[in-house]
Amino acid sequence: MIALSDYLLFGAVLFMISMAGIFLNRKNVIVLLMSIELLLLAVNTNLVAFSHYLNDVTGQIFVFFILTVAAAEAAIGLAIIVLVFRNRKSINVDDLGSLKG
Amino acid sequence: MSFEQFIFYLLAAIASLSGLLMITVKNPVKAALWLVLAFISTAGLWIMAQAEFLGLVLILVYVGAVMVLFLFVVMMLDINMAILKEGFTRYLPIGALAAIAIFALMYLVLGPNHFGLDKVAAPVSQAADYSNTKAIAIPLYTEHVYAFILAAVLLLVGIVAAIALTLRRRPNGTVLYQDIDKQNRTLAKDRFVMVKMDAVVEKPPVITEGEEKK
Amino acid sequence: MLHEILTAILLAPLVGAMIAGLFGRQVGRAGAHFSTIAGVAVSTVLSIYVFWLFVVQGHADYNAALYTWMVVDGVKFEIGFLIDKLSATMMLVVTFVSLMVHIYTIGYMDHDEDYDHHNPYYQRFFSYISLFTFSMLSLVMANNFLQLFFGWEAVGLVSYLLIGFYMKRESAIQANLKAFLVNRVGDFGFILGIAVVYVYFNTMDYKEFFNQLATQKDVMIEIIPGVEWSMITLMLILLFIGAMGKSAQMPLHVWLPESMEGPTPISALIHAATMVTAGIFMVARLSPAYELSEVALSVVLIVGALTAFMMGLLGLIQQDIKRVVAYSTLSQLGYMTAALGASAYAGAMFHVLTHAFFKALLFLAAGSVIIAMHHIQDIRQMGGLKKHMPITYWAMLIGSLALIGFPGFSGFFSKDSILLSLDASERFGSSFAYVLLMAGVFITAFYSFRMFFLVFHGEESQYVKTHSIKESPWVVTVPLILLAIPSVLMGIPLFEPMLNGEYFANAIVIKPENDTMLWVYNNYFQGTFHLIWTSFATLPVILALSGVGLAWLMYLKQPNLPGKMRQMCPRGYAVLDNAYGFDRLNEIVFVNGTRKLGDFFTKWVDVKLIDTGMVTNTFMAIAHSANGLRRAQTGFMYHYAFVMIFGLLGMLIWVLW
Amino acid sequence: MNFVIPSFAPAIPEIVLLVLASLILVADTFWSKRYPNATYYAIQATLIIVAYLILSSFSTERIFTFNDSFVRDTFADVLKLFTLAVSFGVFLFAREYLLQHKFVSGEFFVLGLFGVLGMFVMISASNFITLYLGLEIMSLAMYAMIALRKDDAQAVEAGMKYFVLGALATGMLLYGFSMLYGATGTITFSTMQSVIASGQADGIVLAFGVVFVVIGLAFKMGAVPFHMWMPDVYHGAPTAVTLYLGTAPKIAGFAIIYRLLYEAMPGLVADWQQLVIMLSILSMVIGAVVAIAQDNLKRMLAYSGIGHIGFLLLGVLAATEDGFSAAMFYVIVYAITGVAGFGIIVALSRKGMEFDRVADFKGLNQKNPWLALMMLIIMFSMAGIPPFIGFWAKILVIEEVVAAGFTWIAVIAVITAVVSAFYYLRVVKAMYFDQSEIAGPVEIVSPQLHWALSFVAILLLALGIMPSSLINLAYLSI
Amino acid sequence: MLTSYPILSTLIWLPILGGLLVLFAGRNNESVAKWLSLIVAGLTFILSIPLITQFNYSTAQMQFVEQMAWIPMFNVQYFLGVDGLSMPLVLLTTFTQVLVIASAWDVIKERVEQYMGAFLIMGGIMVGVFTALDSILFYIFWEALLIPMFIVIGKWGGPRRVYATMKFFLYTFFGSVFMLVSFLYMYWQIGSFSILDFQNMPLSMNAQILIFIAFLLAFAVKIPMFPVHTWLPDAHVEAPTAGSVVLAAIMLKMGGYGFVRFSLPVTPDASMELDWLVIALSLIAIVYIGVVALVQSDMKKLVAYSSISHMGFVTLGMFLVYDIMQNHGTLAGAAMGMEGAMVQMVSHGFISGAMFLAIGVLYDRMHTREITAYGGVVNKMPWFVMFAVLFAMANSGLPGTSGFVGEFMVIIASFKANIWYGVLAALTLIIGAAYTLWMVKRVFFGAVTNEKVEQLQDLNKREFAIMATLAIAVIALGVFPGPLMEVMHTSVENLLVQATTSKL
Repeated sequence: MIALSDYLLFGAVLFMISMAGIFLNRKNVIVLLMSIELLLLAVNTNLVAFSHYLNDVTGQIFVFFILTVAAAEAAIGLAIIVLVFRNRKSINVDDLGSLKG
Repeated sequence: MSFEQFIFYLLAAIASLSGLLMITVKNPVKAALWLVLAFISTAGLWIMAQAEFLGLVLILVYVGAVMVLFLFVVMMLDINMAILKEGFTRYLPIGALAAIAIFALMYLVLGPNHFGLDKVAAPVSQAADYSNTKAIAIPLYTEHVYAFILAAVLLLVGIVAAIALTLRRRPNGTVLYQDIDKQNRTLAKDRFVMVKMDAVVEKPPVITEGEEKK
Repeated sequence: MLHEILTAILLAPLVGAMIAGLFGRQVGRAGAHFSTIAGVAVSTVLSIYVFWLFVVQGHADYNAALYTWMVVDGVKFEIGFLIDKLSATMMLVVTFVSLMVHIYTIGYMDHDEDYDHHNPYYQRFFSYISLFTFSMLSLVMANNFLQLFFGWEAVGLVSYLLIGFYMKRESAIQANLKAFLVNRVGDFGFILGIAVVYVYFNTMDYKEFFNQLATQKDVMIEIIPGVEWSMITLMLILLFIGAMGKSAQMPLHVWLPESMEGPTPISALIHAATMVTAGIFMVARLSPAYELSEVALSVVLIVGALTAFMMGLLGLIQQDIKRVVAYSTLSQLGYMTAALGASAYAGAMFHVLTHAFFKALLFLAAGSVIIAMHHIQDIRQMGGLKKHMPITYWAMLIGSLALIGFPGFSGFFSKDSILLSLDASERFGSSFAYVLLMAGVFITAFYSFRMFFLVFHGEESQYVKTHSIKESPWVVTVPLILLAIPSVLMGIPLFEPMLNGEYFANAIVIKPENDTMLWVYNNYFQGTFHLIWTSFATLPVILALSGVGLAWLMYLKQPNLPGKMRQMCPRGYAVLDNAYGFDRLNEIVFVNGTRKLGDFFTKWVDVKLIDTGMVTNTFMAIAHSANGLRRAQTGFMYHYAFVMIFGLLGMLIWVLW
Repeated sequence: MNFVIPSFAPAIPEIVLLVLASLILVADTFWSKRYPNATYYAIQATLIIVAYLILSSFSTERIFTFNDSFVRDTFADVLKLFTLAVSFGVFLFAREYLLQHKFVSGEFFVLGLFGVLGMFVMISASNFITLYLGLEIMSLAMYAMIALRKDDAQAVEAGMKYFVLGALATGMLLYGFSMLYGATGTITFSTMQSVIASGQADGIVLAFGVVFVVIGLAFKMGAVPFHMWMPDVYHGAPTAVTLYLGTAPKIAGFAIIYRLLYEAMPGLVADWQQLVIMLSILSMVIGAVVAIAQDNLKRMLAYSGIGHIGFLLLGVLAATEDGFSAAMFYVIVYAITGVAGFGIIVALSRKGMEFDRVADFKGLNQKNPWLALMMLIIMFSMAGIPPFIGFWAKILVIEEVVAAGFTWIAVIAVITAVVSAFYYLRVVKAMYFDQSEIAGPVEIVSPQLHWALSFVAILLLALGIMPSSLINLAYLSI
Repeated sequence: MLTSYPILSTLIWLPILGGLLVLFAGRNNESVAKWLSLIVAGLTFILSIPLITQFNYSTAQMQFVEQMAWIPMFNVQYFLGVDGLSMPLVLLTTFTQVLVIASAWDVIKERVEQYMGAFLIMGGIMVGVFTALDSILFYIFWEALLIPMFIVIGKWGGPRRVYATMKFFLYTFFGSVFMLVSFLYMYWQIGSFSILDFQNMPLSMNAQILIFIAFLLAFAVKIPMFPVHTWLPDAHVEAPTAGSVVLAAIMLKMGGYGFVRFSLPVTPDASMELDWLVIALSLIAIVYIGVVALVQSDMKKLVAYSSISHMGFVTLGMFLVYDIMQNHGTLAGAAMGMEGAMVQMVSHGFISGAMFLAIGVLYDRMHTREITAYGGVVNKMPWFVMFAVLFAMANSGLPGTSGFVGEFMVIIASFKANIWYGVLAALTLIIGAAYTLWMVKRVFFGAVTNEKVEQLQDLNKREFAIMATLAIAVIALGVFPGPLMEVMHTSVENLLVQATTSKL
């Protein structure tokens, strides 16, 4: 039998990887966004697991919406990245430091 | 270890490993692909948790749409990989430390002492004719109809935003745009302009076109 | 009716002062001096009436309030009058001398050419001296401590203005500042004395105060933990500190010689009649209290004697005609104070009285000389003036004789009564004082006649020869004459009643066992004229005459003797020349010390410690941390993300711990 | 299935708003060339219509519909009305800016209007899903608006920062939601409240979830240490967008704080109160201190906004009904003041001149005393100096903190108020004591805007003198 | 008994609205601004006179009370009233207002309407501070005053005006916010912001001590006491003349007023516990600040320090009550200190105002305040010097001037409390005279030192009128302070009872 904790810990691992990803890929915005997708995956896994163990479908519906939103978000995010690239010919985060202080 | 468990741990391991690879590989294209693998194996895990619909959706929507979009953008942009990976390891120790610390804390809460089998019993498996899709669909269209509409609105906003952001209006003249409003309002009499010319008597007769197409 | 008269006496000079002061330009010179003189004359005439009423007729003491200044905590602070023989006498002295000075001023100030015509300095001067008269009257007529202090400070103010009358002259404005500040040191004690009165007697009124003395006399207070003092003694000493300031007792005498910067009439007014005697008057007024404290009286006695002797010595070497007179004043004030200390209040007041006339006479005569010398005051530039200004000469001679106590002159009686009572006194320090005062008699005679001879006798100096020296106009000489008369005569009728205590009757209260004057009266007195005749064989007169003789020897017979003596004893001369170094001491310790302290406080405490240390540094700390934190905002997205992640981590730890 | 069709009536304002927004979106495509102002007027008309609808159906009842995913109560109505009012002001000011800067306007207004819809959804949210969707609608609109000026590198940079960090924060928020769902088995606030109250849920898991939720909320409001985006975004975004970002969304943000913390999790006070205390103190301190070092007014206002959020959280951390009322009052005042504060920058900016440096305000009193006076009122109101309304906002939250027994926090709060007074004074100083560096007159081009600005600034004063009705409103609606 | 119109509200709002009117009406017309301001100020003063004529001397209750709900939700009221402690200060304010307007007549050239308007608004606000009986209302007036003053110093001030005005603002703001927290704390306890309720509420010792310290911070900064006084010299030096006058004559009084209205009656036990602190600081102010004043080279700074020193008497007088109680077992004598402090406030209002006006007269002509730049002014400006010396004498506490009354009362009362207090306080007789008269000597007397002085003109009619008015006030109060005391007696007695009744 698979315990709920197994799912949750899997989610935690994903969460951890996503955090580590932010630290490692600090310069590459696209991979940064992917890390965030990983974070959402962790969330969704949690929700699915809870939904399963609570025997309550609401969690899955929540996941459904999250997936929807994440897709829209990704679209906008990528649009912004394209804009950044057009403006600076780079998506290196180090080049995006004109606003500070 | 039961088969179920074996599959679970296998998928979890694949997902975790591909997640790790995703954050460590140099090439964003490869990263995206590793992420796809992570998604797919996670989808498997979801299905194991009897969320078949979502598992499929994850693959369809995420792998099929979102990740393709990612790949599309990555490839469209001419990215200098070397620079992006510079100083890769600079924050590795601190990043790893922070990540592990967070995980440790999560383990305290999410680990077996709170969510072990003895605390939360595994649910009874659903009958074979159980339709996860239907189970989701009914509340989605009844209980959560408001949210459903909102999701639609959100997508609309997403569309508007994405278009507004990426649509480039080039300086006048280089590109011709459709002006729908104008096209709709066009009347027949506007299509032709009659230009009246006085007959020129003294000059030798020349054949002239009296009309000019707009 | 009496109330109205007293009010009129008090206010008439004030009205005059205001007319002259505020409307000086409009009323002109004549208007100014007429209005002020009229005011003072009214006061004088009425004072004479009051004097007659109280001293001659023996009217009962008059104690009434003019108005209530304020009432706090059930304690009334009033402005009012206490008229008895003491104050009636003082009023007469004050108004009379003041009137003389007013008249004299017309002549004296007329020649003052320091100021241009547009500047109504003349009116201003009259305004000041009238105001001074007012202040002094309010002091003298007061029936309570508060008003006493009012008058006390008001005369201080006017003397400040008068000493600094020549406002352009640096030395004058230095002197008036000094005078005021030194007086303030005295007032510091005085106000604390008043505070004691307030705290333990809960009244400001003299009469009530006297009434309560009996019940409060044994109160002890703890000043520093463990040390108990008699409250009465403390109060009296504090009050006496005030008197020391005003009456220029050592070590608060330093202002008086310098106050000679003012025009001469001021010197007369301040030094002779009035301001400086305020302290003496105050102690006499409070005789019922002083009688209760042997300690306080001893202090008074010793301070007085020291002043009398040491200031007299300084008179020996002065070259400025007014300074000589000034030091003699200091010395005489010492006599009066010493007399107070010996419980011879009447003697002190007697000397105040006689001294007022003859010292005013001396000052005005000196002023007359100064006018004649065109404002030269150095006696070495004078000489042989006798023939040029006979009236002044005689006035000065009379004044000097009175001063040294030549038998028959007024000063003789007053000084003799002091010396006799000191001799009779058994108070701690009285024999010491007696010796000093005896020496003082000799010294007084010496310096008085030193000046007299140098000015009027001997060879005419270069200046006198080359300039025409004329006798002063009538406005100057008439006051001289009018003052000379009482200087000679007034001792004779007053001596006996003073000595036996009849004169002041119940205005001055003395414990029977302390009443040295009465003791002298009972044991020695055989009639006034008898005293005059026999006095030539007594020690004081012999000392006085030998002082005159020595002066004659040194300054007329052997004019080079003083120089030799100076060379023989340079150190002694230097001590005297520096006036015992009081000025240096004050300059170094108090003036510079305070200034340095102030600089230190400003620079180190206010600016460095508080302003920079606390205020600016706090601000800078905030500004620095602002810049530091600002740098944390690097502009790099991943840093922001890191901060968020660490925030998450921190919060998780915080909650799960 | 016995499914009862839910009542749509309570949601009519949202529905109308959505319909009109969609119509305008379509219409804009057609008329934007011929009637350049049409979209603007349509948007403003929409706001007015919606406001009218809310007012006409105003009731003090608490109505749930759509199976408890939507709630309408006085709190919601009042906040929605203020959202509308503030947005009205925002669009009013923004239009002039857009005209001056030749900025595409249609998308701005439409996205702005959708953003308002998102706020409405947030304000009326009654379960995690609607709350999340509302938040995302608003956020997506805002991400796009920031980067809408595509050729402006700074704006795009700001947009990207906001987007990435915002997505991260949303992820954390969702993680928290998942935990809470797991612990309580419900996503509906009212049910959650009773589950927590019954004590069936695992306390540690709840606390764990609360941390993530609080982080998500803190990010949206801009509380330290989740504030880092705020200065950069405020600074980089076109001023008209900054104006939008800095005002109405805060109202909605406060609404979800209230819904989540007070309606859903009152039982977890012990957990979130401590977190909010930390956030609040850090925000007040950092906001006050770092603003001192700023030369750019927008940036300075961003930091000042962080400080304001710290103050707002004072009311939250009191964790009482009155505390939330005070915070509600604070957020309303903050939004109004923000309209004025950013509005004056917007109003003064023109082609080639953003007018967003403190130095630009030098000598304003010489050139235009009236404007200087208005700015003075705005600054002192933000600083919380009486008799302006900002004072009441501060005093109420501090009072609630004191009443909750945290006098020491009140002391910290007032000290930071003093520190922050310094940078507001710097602006006043520049206006009144320095010499102008700008040649030519400084004026607001459009008289309409001039009056609007004057109106808002004087409102700050008038409300400061007569704050009673607004206070009543805030206290009676919770 | 009372007037038919709300007199206190009139006194507050008339000048404020008048000030706003001046801001607009006088924008392009200086003389309109000036005359309008003068009329408003004069009218305010005239309207404030009924406060005396209709004052009921026999009660410690608040009079001329106006009370209405303002923010019912928090029980904040628009609650005004005066008693014997505040009435003189109100009159002082309205009186000073007229002089201040008149003093700026020809002096201010730039943005006259703003200047005049700011002062009128300040006038109304200051009346508000002295009459407010609701603590929030009080606080609002208290803080609101900073705004116009900030502008006035910063705009029309001297070379370091920005530094000075920032310091002034932040310093005083810092002090007062803690007061606000204590108000809120007390409100939480009793649900009312009324000062009168605060005075009657019970409070634990710890609470009292904290509240007392909060109050102390607020009032000590305002009054100001050592060591939080350093803003004052800077503010004074840089402020324009009228600003200095208002600052010294009235704003400092707000601190003193705060002590009697709040500290003593609201936290009597803490006051008793910590009276040594206030007394020590007061004595330091009297002596230490006096010595510091002595060496100042700037006239205004000197007078500013002397103000601090004089305000030391105010605080000293107020906190003597406990020592007197302890050492003598009765309240007798405490009223002396308290009333002395109050009189000192009023008197200092006249004197310091006059001193600053006098310095302003010189500054207008010479544009410097350095003492060394002057000398022999008397030769050119005899009338002016007459007044100046009078004020200087009053400043050094000469009997017959108002300066004496308060000092005298406080000194004898402090002597009653503790001999050494009295001794230290009495040192002011010497120090005060030293710094004042030394300055007088260097500035006014002596020979004319330079050409600039040579060209000085004596007072014009306007200046003369201002000076004469103040001179009359100074002398009248010095010669006959009784009426002023009458006003206070009942209230002071009441205050003393409050201050000595334990609230534990």
